[in-house]
Amino acid sequence: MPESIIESINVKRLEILDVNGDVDSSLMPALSDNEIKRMYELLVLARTFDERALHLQREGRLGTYAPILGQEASQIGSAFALEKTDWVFPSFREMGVYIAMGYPIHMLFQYWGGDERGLITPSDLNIFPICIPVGTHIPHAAGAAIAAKHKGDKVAAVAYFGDGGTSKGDFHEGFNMAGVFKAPAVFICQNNQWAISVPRQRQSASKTLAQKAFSYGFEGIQVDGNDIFAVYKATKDALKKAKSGNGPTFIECFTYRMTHHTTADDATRYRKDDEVASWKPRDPVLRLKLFMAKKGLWTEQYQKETEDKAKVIIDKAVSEEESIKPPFPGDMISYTYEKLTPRQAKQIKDF
Amino acid sequence: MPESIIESINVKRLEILDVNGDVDSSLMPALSDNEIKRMYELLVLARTFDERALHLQREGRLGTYAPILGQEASQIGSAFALEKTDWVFPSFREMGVYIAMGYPIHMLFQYWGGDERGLITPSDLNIFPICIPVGTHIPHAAGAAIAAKHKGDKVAAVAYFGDGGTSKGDFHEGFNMAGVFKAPAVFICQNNQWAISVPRQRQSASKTLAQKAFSYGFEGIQVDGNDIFAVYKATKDALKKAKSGNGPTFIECFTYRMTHHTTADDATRYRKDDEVASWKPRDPVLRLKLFMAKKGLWTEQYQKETEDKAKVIIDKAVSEEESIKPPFPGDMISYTYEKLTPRQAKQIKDF
Amino acid sequence: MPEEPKRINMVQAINLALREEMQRDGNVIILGEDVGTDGGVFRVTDGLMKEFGPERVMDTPLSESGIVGTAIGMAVYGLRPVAEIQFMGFIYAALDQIYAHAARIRSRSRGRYSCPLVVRTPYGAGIKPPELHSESAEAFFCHMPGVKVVVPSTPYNAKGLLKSSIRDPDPVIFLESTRLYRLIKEEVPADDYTVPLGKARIVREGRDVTVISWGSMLHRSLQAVEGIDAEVLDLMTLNPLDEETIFKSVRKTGRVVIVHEAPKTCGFGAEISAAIAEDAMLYLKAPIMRVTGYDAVIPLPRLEDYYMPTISRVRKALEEVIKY
Amino acid sequence: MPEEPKRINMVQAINLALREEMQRDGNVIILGEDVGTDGGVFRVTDGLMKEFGPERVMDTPLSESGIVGTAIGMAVYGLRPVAEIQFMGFIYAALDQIYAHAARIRSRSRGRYSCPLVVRTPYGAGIKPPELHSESAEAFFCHMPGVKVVVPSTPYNAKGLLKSSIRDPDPVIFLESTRLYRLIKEEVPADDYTVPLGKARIVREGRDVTVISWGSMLHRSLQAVEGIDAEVLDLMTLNPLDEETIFKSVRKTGRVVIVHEAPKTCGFGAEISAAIAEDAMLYLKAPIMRVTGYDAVIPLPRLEDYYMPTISRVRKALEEVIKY
Ligand SMILES: Cc1ncc(C[n+]2csc(CCOP(=O)(O)OP(=O)(O)O)c2C)c(N)n1
Ligand SMILES: Cc1ncc(C[n+]2csc(CCOP(=O)(O)OP(=O)(O)O)c2C)c(N)n1
Ligand SMILES: [Mg+2]
Ligand SMILES: [Mg+2]
Repeated sequence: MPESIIESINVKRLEILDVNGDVDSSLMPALSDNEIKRMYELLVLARTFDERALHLQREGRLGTYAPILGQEASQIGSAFALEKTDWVFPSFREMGVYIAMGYPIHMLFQYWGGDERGLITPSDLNIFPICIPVGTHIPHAAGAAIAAKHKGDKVAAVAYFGDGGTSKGDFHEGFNMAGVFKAPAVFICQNNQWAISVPRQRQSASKTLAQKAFSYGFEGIQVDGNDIFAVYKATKDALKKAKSGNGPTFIECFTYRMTHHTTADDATRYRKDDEVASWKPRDPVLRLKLFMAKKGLWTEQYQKETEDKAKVIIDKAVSEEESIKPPFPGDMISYTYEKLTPRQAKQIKDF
Repeated sequence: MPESIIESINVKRLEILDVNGDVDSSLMPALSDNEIKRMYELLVLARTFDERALHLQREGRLGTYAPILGQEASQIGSAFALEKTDWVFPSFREMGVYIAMGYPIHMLFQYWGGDERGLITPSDLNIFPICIPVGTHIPHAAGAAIAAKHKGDKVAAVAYFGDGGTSKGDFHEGFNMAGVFKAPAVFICQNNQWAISVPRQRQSASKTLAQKAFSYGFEGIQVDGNDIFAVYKATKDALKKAKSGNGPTFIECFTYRMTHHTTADDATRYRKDDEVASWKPRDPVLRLKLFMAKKGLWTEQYQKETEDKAKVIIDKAVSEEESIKPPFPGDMISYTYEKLTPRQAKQIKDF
Repeated sequence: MPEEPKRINMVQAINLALREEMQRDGNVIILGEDVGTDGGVFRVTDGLMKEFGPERVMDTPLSESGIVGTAIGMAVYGLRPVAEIQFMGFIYAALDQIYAHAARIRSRSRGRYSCPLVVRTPYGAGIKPPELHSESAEAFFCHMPGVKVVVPSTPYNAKGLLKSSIRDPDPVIFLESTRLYRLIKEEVPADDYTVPLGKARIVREGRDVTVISWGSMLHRSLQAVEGIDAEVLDLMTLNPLDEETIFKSVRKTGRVVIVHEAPKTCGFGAEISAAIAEDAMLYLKAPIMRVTGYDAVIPLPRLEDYYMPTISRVRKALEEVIKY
Repeated sequence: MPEEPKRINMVQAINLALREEMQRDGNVIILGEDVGTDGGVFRVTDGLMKEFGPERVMDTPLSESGIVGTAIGMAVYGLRPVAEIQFMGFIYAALDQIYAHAARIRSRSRGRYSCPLVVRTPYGAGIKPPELHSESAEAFFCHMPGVKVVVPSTPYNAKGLLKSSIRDPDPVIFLESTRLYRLIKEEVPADDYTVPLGKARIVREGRDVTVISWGSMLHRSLQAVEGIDAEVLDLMTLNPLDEETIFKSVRKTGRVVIVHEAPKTCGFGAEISAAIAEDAMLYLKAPIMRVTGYDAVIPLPRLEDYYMPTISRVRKALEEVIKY
């Protein structure tokens, strides 16, 4: 057989909840009504946080902020599948993940306000400090996953990154390590179609991002990232696979960044309003609401209560953050090493 | 269609010349008898070079050397398809490519003897200086290819690297650039099954290396790397595709490193003799010889003449190399920038 | 007839240099993240894609090592690429390409190939951005034989130095202070002048102390020397270093304060100090003082102002060496 | 009862340190290219995979950034990874992981996480290898707050320093001179001693001049001072720098020669010189001289010997400062 096919790869896409709020019941994951309501409340809370952060930024009370509008289902849906003991490796646009994991919300404001102390993850969580350089935390997740396996801990390491992140060498090297060592890792790409001004199709000539996983000997799957059930199911399955020793999974959440890249960006310079508008009906919160309404889980009254509750939580977080004493300038030096170096000991006397 | 296939990939393998010297005539590329003889003579010349280099190394006249034994067809077959005007980006194990391109052989000895002047590519060739750090020259080939396209030159850029090279971030970033910009590039991996002591299956968990190309939106193909006709055809096709504006191709030449990684290595520490022995019958030179014998192109007499001719060429190159004056020590400084810096101007006075 | 000079800021001056060089030489091309349609996150490349098309102003994938690696291939092939790294904190991923390749291609091939590549990147603190957006890592590049390092401190010089860098036959790292991008406006001629690489400039003459600085810290130094008879040097090119100008000034003043925002240990200030301690020691009347960032990672916005050398820290050092 | 000390070389001493630390602490694991079955291209990890299994001695893909990045994840998780980069010339690809991450995780998380990681790598010239196998890039790491830099010069110290590095709570770059690997044998106790980080050692006392060096160049310095009343310091840890020991010696001798094989400009010699010029200037009787590699890429074997500081270059500098 001189010209033969030696490998065939099929890349799947998973959708469960459609834009009308109807689900494919054969694929619908087991979720109680309370869990579904919790999901919805987290979506609303994340969106409320996002709006407030933009507001505070405009007032000069936060620095540059990266909004999550449109990506809430990708974040809440996946984080909802995680255990508190799992290790999470976020990039800078994962406020929904933080919120779903139960991270103290005032600390998120503190971080975006320019205070490192916002990244002191509480001891009951294992969230790595936010990774600003795109994609470079992927090998960290591979390493933590290998370490977990080494120690026999039944946890997975989960890294979040964007479509732009798939172009970095560290994506490649991290995925390869995870594949070779069959690490209990789950890689979640929020393909929001844009990396600042660079559209997805100029980020890579590959048809899907999901397919890139096969280069490393494990499976990649695309899910509708605005479909919280699909994201949840894919993550849940991947975590189960990871924890039972069957190696990593790559999940491409196909979603959309509904607003500017950050508060420092002006998206109208590089993309058409039409495109943005076309994604409006696919809103992830709306979709879950339609589903819940059909199931009788959603009412106007419930909506109001949910929004009010979210507002109270966010208000409280803002005032909590405001009451924190400013950081001691010397802190920027003291946390470089466990102990000050002789030079640093001299330098810190400036404060 | 909630769970659907959104992309299907088939990875092909090409074989033309089998171990018995028989070809699949439907795939056999158009090659005149003279061309086939020229191929054979180049194989013999390359092997003669390799043996001499090992010999000179043992005598202390060359430094560490990376032999090509077993990989001659991958090198000669691909280089035979190139034009002199094409740009070539070699790694350190490409002596067969150099020889097939007509590079002055004494300069190869000069380089391995530790003299940079061996890398002053003659002006009728476009061979980049040898890249020692594995895989890092892949983006250079992408860049040269983009530049060629930019200038409207009908040339391709061809990078050579090993199976180990596919693990580097620069493989990923270079392939991605080539894919996005549809660069006229051809990437040739000699998968010789080993990266020093690391076997292919621990280098990456992917089934083939060829399939990695699909992550970047272009085609990858595996060829029998010990089959000079398959390598030649795949390269020829890829070059044609590149030069007609259809973008890059990745060719995985499936071959075997028959001896130690370099003269500094001892392969018996990490691999079984059995494995090496199993590749013996697949020898690329033997296979072409069998084919030629069946076609009446090979005789004992021809073999002797070919070997003698090769020996004369290599002898001449060695003595040519020996007659070159030693380099001027200050050269290590003078070629840092186009002009000496003020500091360097002081430093060079030491010589 | 040359156009009237206009009062423009550094972003505009760099944009002008790029535009003029692209008009002059069809081989000059720009590549990087968001440099095209968006015109760069600081708008430095604004309008250039429109004028020169996407083949000459290339929006690339998010791939710092790939950007520099690709630019190396282009440069050796015969183009004059100007690669942008969006912030200096992301150039670390490209250090391998810069040092193992761009810096060495000429030497590796004994002059057969060269690599006329410019890597532009915004550097330094002062705009209260997220982590890794305020790096000042010039010293790394100064320790890379084969690479030149240029840091302008004014719009006029930014334009002239960038033009020289683009025409230079060797790789140049061109650092643009984010703090200065829009801070200062000055008259910048619209004609084709260059400012040579490898030459420092005496910004202010003086007799009692020499203050050596570059980029953003130059302006802080100038504020700090008010009322002091200080000579202030703007290095502009860090590598190759203009020792002649430095030594001349040291011979005159006998006192030196070096100001930079990078961490102290192994910062470029060390090299300047060591050069003086080696070759101009005789003339020194006081220790050579360095006023620098702390030996710490530059903090997030809340503490940013504490990190950079302040006017008062510079003054303290000046007073100390003068009263010595 | 402790075993008898044996006369062993540096490769064996490092191997011993690794073995002892792996026996002591199950969290210590090794990863890198060819470190397992092959035992490392210099045999530094020989026998360890056999003793500790492939889960603790991991042969990795060819992936320097990935090796360090993975090791960071392991270290933060709670292991004590010792990553090997096969030659220092290949560490450049991992600088981003080292500086943007390993160095900053403690500070970024204000102490919530730490990164107890050792990166071992052979460095320096002297074995006539291919290109990029002779780098001496220690200065880069000394300019990275959050990273420690250790360079042993003898088997005894190599063992003790590596053990301290593995136990250190912060990332350590551990540089092993290829030239020294098999050059010197000495008695190395088989028991559990450590040599503290951050302390220089006085190898030879003297009154006329202080010679400061580390790693491979220490031995060349010792040869060069024969017949001269020189005090010779072996820094052992470059960062944090033991200024106290340096200044004490300078106060005594008033003369300094620094010897390293890295290129001169912005090499670590610059920092030592600048530290002295800043804080111990008063005691100086002569310029501070640096004898270093040239400002050039280290050449291939034919010219290698011309690149490294020779005994005669060191002597010339010694004579110059002494007669000053
Ligand atoms: C290594 C690196 N290069 C450049 C940047 C600047 N930058 C910040 S976000 C961004 C785009 C990221 O796109 P993507 O990965 O798709 O994530 P998204 O912002 O869409 O969530 C860029 C270029 C960075 N942070 N890190
Ligand atoms: C970036 C880098 N890391 C490590 C090395 C050391 N090294 C030289 S060759 C080699 C293995 C290369 O394997 P492969 O890519 O398969 O090429 P082959 O040697 O089999 O031709 C290694 C690890 C190197 N040269 N470059
Ligand atoms: Mg995106
Ligand atoms: Mg190989």
